[in-house]
Formats: sequence, C-alpha cells, structure tokens
Amino acid sequence: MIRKASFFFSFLCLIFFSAIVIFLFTESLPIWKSEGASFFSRKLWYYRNESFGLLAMVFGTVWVSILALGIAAPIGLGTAIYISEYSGGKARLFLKVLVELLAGVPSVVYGLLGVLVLRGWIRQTFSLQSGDTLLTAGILLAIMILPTLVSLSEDALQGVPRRYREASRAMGLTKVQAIIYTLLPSAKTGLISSGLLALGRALGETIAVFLVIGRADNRLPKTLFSLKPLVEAGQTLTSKLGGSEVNLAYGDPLHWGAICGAALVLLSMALVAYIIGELLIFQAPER
Amino acid sequence: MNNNVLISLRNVSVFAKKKQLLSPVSFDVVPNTIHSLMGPSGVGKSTLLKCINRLTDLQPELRVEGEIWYRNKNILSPRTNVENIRKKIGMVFQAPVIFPGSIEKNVLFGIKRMAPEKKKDFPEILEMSLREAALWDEVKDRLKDRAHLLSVGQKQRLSIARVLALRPEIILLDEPTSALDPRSTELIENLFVSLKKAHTLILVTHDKSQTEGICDSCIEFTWENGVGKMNEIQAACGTSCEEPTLTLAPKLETI
Amino acid sequence: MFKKYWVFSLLLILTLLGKSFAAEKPLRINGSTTVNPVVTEAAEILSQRWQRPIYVDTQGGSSGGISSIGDHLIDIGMISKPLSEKDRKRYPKIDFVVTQIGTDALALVVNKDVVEGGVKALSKEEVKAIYEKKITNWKEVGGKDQAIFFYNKEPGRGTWEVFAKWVYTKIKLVPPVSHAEVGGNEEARTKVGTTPGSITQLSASWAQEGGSIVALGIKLDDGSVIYPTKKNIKERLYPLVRPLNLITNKTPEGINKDFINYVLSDEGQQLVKKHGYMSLNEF
Amino acid sequence: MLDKLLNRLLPIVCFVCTLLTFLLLVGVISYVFSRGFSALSWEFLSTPTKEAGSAGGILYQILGTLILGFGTTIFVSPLAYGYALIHSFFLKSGKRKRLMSVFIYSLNGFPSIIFGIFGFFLFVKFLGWGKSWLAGGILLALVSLPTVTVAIIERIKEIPSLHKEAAYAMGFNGEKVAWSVIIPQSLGGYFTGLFLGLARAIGETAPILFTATVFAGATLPTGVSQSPVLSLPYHLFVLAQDSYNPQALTNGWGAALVLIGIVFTLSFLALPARMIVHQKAKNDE
Repeated sequence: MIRKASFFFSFLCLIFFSAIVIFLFTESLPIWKSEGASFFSRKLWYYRNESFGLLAMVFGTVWVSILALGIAAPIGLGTAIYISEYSGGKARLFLKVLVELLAGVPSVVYGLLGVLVLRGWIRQTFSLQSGDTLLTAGILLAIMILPTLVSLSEDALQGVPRRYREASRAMGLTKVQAIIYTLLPSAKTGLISSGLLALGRALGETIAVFLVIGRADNRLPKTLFSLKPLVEAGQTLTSKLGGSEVNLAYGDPLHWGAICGAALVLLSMALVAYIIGELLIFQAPER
Repeated sequence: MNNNVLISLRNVSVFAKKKQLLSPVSFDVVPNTIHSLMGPSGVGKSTLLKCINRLTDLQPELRVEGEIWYRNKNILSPRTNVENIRKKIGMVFQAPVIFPGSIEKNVLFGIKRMAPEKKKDFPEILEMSLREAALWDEVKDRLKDRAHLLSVGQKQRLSIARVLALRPEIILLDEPTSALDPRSTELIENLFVSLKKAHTLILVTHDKSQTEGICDSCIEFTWENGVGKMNEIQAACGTSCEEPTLTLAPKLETI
Repeated sequence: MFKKYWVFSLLLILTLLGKSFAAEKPLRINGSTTVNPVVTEAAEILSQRWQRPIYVDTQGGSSGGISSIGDHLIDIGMISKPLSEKDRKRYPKIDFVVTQIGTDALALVVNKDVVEGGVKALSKEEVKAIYEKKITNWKEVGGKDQAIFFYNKEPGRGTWEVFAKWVYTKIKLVPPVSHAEVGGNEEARTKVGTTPGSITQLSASWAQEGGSIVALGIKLDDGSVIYPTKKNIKERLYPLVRPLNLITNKTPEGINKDFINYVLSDEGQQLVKKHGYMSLNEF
Repeated sequence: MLDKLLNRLLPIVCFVCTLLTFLLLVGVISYVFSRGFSALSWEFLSTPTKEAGSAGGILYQILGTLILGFGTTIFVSPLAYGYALIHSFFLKSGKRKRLMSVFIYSLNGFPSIIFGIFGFFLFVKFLGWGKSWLAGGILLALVSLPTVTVAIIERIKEIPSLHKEAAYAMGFNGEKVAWSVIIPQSLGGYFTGLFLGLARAIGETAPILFTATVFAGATLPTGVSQSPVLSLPYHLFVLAQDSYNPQALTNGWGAALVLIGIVFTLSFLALPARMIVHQKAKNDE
C-alpha cells in the first residue's frame, strides 16, 4: 500500500514538473515558428506591432545577476571565512543560525525597502536623475542572496577536514597562508557551487527586481562593454513576466507564445546555473 | 643539559578548560633515533605530539603547561616563533593529507611558502624528497598528474615527502600507518629506519610489533583516574641497536 | 502510455474538484487602479450590508478588466477609458455593456522642481516630442537645464491609452519608445515625486493630493493655457478628460445591477467625489 | 612580502565583511521594525482591511496566508514523503537514485514566477477555477517540495541500518519496515523540512500573483473555484505600487512586520534540528 502510494506521489512530482516544461514549450511554439532564433537576437519588444525580441531582457537579466553575484560573492566569502575560521563554538553557531534566519526574509519586503530606501540612496550616491536602475536591482539582489551565499560557502569551508588545516599549519604556514593555500583550494568546488546556486536564485527573483528596475523595454548599450546601462532603467525576463503583459497576452497566441517563450528561456538559464552547481557538490573530490 | 639530547620535555601537562587530560610528562629524545609513544586511544598521545610543534594552538580550548626544550629554546614559550619551529619539526598524520593539484605541487607545497627564495633549487628538492620518501621511482614520469590518483600508501609517502622537502630536523608521526595495508606499512616502516640517518622521528602508534621492529625507545601511556599518565621509559636500545626485536621484546612483556 | 492516463485522470479530478466545490457565487471585480479606490470602498460597504463576498483586484489595469470579462473570470470590470471597437472585436462573443460612474481628468504630472524651473504647461506637440525623445531637456520647453525623465504607464493601463489617443489619435500610430514604466497610480506618484525632472501620465486627482508632484497645464493651439481644475473640466475647456466606467457582459442583472446602481446612487457618487473624481452630475 | 601583508589584512577584511553582512541584514529587519511597529496593535491584527489598506487591519490577509500555508502542507506532505521513501528506501538501483537526486535538487532552481505563469494557464484559465486558494496551495507546495523532500531524505539516510535489519529479521516486509521504522524515525526531518519549506513558500509573491489572491474583498474561502484569499505578500506588493496615502504605507510596513514574524516563527521551529546539523558538521572534522 505505502509502496504503491509512494510511487504514485513521486510520479505526481515528476508529472507536475514535466508538465510545466511541456506547457512552456507547447505554448511558446507560435513564437518559435514565427521568430525562430531571431527571438533571441531581435532588439525590439513592442507587442502592439507584434515585434518580439528578447535581447534587451536577456541583457538586463545577465547584467543584474552578474552585478548581484559580483557584489555578494566577495562579501559572502569573507563572511564565510570569518564564521568558519575565526569564530568558534557558540559564536559560530549563533552567526550561522542568524544567517539562515535572515535568508527567509520574503522578497516582497526587500522590494518595499528597495522602492522606498535604496532607490533614493542610489540616486543621491551616483548623482543620477532616477533611482530605477539595473544597479539598484543588482544591489538589492546582492543583499537578498547574501545569506544563502554565506550559508552555503560556510558549509563548503566546514566540509574541509581539520587535518588539512593541521597539515599545512604543521609545516609552518601561518593561519592566513593555510586559508589561502589549503582551505580555499580544497573547498573550491563547494564555493563555486554555492556561487552558482546563488546565481540561480538571482536569475529567477521576480518581485524585488520588478519594483526597482524601472521596467524600461528595449534598452541596449551602443557598445557591448559600455557601463552606462547600469545606471539606467532596464528590463529583465522576470520583471516582464511579473508585469501586466501576462494578462494582456493571454488569448493572443503570438503574444502569449512570446511570454511563454521568455519564461522558457528564463527557466533554462536558471536551471543550467543550478544543475551545474548541484553536480559540482555531488562530485566534490574524495577526501 | 646533556649535549646529546635534541628535545627535552619537562613536566608537560595538558588541560581542556578546567579538566586535566594528561598528567605531567618528562622525557628526552636523542638525535637520530625513532622514539615511540604507545597506549590506549584517547589517552593523549596525539595531543602530546601536537604540543611539540605547538599545533595545539589550533584548538583554543586546550592549555599546555610545562616546558619543551629544543636548541636552547622553550617551544611552549609565548615568544617562540611558531612558524620557524614547525618548519624544523615536521608532522605526518594518520590519514594522508593530499592538497588539490599535482604531485609536484604537493611536494613543494610547504617549501614554496616557507622558503620561496630557494626557487631555483626546487627541482632538486623535489627529486631528493621523493627519493628519500621512496616514491621517486613510482612517480618520476608523472609529476604533473593529480595527486589524488595515487594509492593510499603512495599518498602517505607523498605526505612524508612534502614534510621532508622542508628539511626538518624532527618528524612527528601520528599513527602514520594505521590507515594502510600491511604491504604499504612495511614499505613505510623501512622508510622510517632509513630516515633515521638524517632525522629524528617521534612516532605515535598502536602497533606493538611496529615499536618492537623499528623503534629505539618507547614510552607507554595508561589511564589513571580518567587522566592520561606516562609510565616510565621502557626501553632505550640506543643507536647501536642492531636487532631491536630481540632486545626490546622481553622488557615490554614485563609491563 | 501509463503516464498519459495519469495526466488525464489528474486533470479530470482537478476539474471536478473545481466544479463541485465552487464557492457560493461571489461578486468579482477587476481592472483599473484609477477606479479601484471608489469600487473597493463601495465593495467594503456592500459586502457588509449584503453579507456576501465581493472581490476587488487591480491586475493588469483596464485591459485586465476587459480580458477578465472576456474570459468570464469576473462579473464587473473597471476601466478608466472609453471601451474601443478593438476591445469589442477581440471578444466577439461578449456583449459588453458600459456604465459610466464618473469622470476624471488625465494630467501630465511632473516633479515639483520642473514647475519651479519655469515649465507650467506643455502643448500637444511638445508632449509628443518628449514622448518620442526628440526633446530630452526641460530647457527646450522653457525650463531650467535639466534632463527629462519620462515614466510611461505600463501596457494595458487605461491612463496610457487615453494619453496615446490624445497625442496620436490612434494607438496603432504610437511609435515604440523605451521609457521606464510604472504600473499603479501610487507607483507613478512615488516615483515621480522622488525623481527630479520626471514626468508621467496620471489622473489629475492624484496629483492634487501631494505636494511633491504637480499637474501641468496644456497649451492649446490658440496659445491659451488650460489647467486641469474642476472648473475647467466642468466647462469642458480641459481636453484630456476620460470617463470612469464599469463594464459587464450583457445588461447588468441581479447583484451586478445592484452594485452598479449603488455606485450610481447619491451615496456612491459621494465616494467618487471623495477620491477626487467628478461625479456624474458635476460633469 | 605579499604573504606578510595578507597575514595582517585577511582577518581584518573578513571581519569587515562579516560586520557588513550582519549590519545590512539586521539593518533590513530593524528598518522594517521601526517603520511597522507603530501600526501593530491587537486591533490591527484582528480587524479586516478598510479603505483599501488605509484603515482597519489585516485580519484576512493573515488568515489567507495561513490558509495558503495549510494548502501547501496538505499537498507537499504526501508528495515529499512519497518521493523520499522511493528515493531512499524502496529504490535499490544507484543510477535511478542519482537521477532522482539531481531532479529533486534542480527543482530548487525553478524561478517562482514560472509556477505563477503555469498556474495562471492551468488553474485560472484551462480548468476555469479563476483565482483559488487551492491553486495557490498546490503551486506553493511545488515551491517548497525540494526543501521538504531533501530534509526527509537526509533523515532517512541517518537511520542506522541495524534498526532496519532488526525489523526485517522479525519477518517484516518492506511495507511494514517503512511503517514501523522509516516513517517514525524520519518524522523529525519531515517537520524541520516542512517548517523551512513553509517559511519560504509563505513569503512568495510571484506564484500566487496571478492565481490565488486578490487585493480586497475576499474573506474565508467557501469552495475551490472562484475562492481567492487575501495574503500578506500580495497585499504588500499592491501597496508598494498602489497605496494612496501615508497611513496605507504605515499599515503596509506593519503587514511586512507580521509577515516576517510568521516566517521567522516557522524558521525558529526548525531551529533545534538545524543547530544539531551545524554542531555535527563541526564535530565530524
């Protein structure tokens, strides 16, 4: 009985999630048929003219996520090193639990803070006209993924057996040398993986980004490495999908197909980051 | 102090917070010998070993009292430069410790950081250390390979080679063969005997036959009221010990 | 094969679940955030009075209201624009019935520093040039040297459509532009209020409340300037006026009719006034 | 030379990072607290919203959030337990087990808005439920599924094989062993996972945005279809865009504080188990 029930329910899990992927794929067929690969390369998204191009949104998504990770990763690594190597016993436990608690703050709360606090701060600090920028979204996301990043990186450092530290100290290396030359290389896979998992979360975050990014369509820089778009409004895949166009699009096959296509692209991006991250954990070197 | 003594422990005792782990221990170690510490697990042998190169510093809950004299310096004094001491007193652990990277990188791991000025000698040091650790013939053609691919016995000898690369005077060995098969154990025991010519070895072991086979003197630890205690030095057959098994065995039996 | 059968039965179960446990028929309303405050308050009063649930939501703005009516998901839609032929064509099976409950003036609203810089009104041509980014600095329209930041109402908002029809006469003719977008009215107000040199399309009644944003006047062709004051709206001098509508499928009956009648009653019209819009007898 | 510099710098840098992290995060909490605390009162918690958030309390938002949590629990429990039992008990082949591991872990990588779009299509439009608390519960169950499942799997792994062997030795079959050994001994993992999963699910806005909640008017659901609820995250999301006076915003911060309170309470419930895990990680070295 319970065996059969268990099989039933785990099949249900598989069905639900494969249904999501199948749904996104079949519903987005119209856009693949009409646009094909140019869905990715077309610069203009303007549904009133039935022009659907993802380039600007993918650009925004990539920039925002890289910013978030670029800001959060060094701070998170430093914090993880401190918790793991410089704080002992009760202090470590306390910090660790605090971090996990803070990881649970809902994203809509960060969104609210972003709208009312961070936007103004960004505007003044960078003397911009408006605080709705990719940078704002990036910083907000960085704060949001920081607890996850710290917690996972600390796990990775903690996973390095003590004899590694002892062996390098026994050779006369200082604590810092042991951290840099032994601990970090030994925990490398775990650290990269925690970065990728955090990246996956950043790619998929919707609500907080939605509220501060400005949601300006079709913003692309003139040259690829121009930094100017960072301090301007933009659009990510998630902010498009959380917006009013979802309601508008339903019923118009092409528009709805474009929305589902954007969702499919977002899902693939997040899953790639996530699955590589998970595989790295599974294949951590034997110790 | 006797000129022939390299390291001298004077009333060394270990506490964890308030609780005493080890009653005061005193003994001398003569150069170019293998000195073994034996006794039941948990009695504090490994901790005592770690006291000698101050690795106990890594566990803040431990407190060490007493004196350990080495070349007219008290190792336990707070003024001692720990890094220099550790360079001179190497340590090998129970399970082999292999850092990520190639065999070559592993051997040069310590010397690269402790004596970077000797860079031009690195190839020579690499070969010498591996030869000394009896590993050279097995790995000389694949020095750039990942060290993780070696067998456990080879890994342990690689760990020893890494310590040897720093040219230590003393090598502390914390149950170095307990994770190995008999064949590798024999290989490494032979290695220790040959290392005796240039180094002094202090060995923690559970294996009585190992002590009898290769050691020059032995200290046994026992429990007394839940605290580790050192018995008297049981055997010191000295450097002239040609057939240690024969001379040591009866004395150990009397314990 | 096996899997397919499962998926099918699962869907069947879920459908039946929905059909057999449908809630007692509530009144469902969705649409424009401009109309929302009036309707939400009316709904609070009536759901107390009638002891039955009335759901109010603002998903997707006016277009959300129309499409939800089109998909039979709601009973009453709130829209802050006239219902267009295109809207009707999109849902040929639906018999849209429109009931006007009030009138609102749409204004171009700016951060107060723009007005302090000397810009008090804009002509249609200037607005068009700003929207198309041909004019990007306030000094080009008589203000101080300050960049213009345009917050565009997001797609589907009634406010945007009324604005687009006024400037371009047909929505088809609006060129694609890349402005930062805002959704609800409060979001528009907060963001314009905190962004110097910014401008957006917003219901004039929302502009009059706060101090940090100001509604601009409109320069007419003859050179005169008209501000969105109650008087100007009443005398039909201000051009950007739009109806606030409730829409239903077919002529409202039963509870739908009761609800709409309440909003049309004196009590309901007071709510329209309370939120700064023009009641029916005022306009 | 570089090493010498690093010796001095690294501890300081790490400490500064830690300080920054905790200042930022504690700052976030205390900011919400300072803005929202004045709104909190028994009346705020126990009366329905009036005038679209500007007056009254958030009773039905709280109840709606709890109802969504309830729906999540109902759906996630059998799914997660079934999956965990198959993965760690009934299945013997290593390859399929690995595949199942990769699958359940990668579910964590699903952006939550994807659930929202899928739910909008399946429940709202295709099945014609309209907005429904049940749809929200199912979608949030999918959000929390990996957390709960992994927690159960981890706990099953820790059950000593002796216990299983002893049960088999008494002549039990797999079913009976599952009932008598595996499930009772993994309940702790289930509850830990459930609390953590709920803490995550309840704070989500994106999945319920199009599928389960409305802004005003809903009370307690009386059925499945056409039965939306109010919820704290959506209330906040709308107020962040549409609150039309300062009092509504203060009430919004109050709602944010209540939401954080609920989430933290759930995390606290999972705390003892997490502490043990962390302590173990330290001892295992």
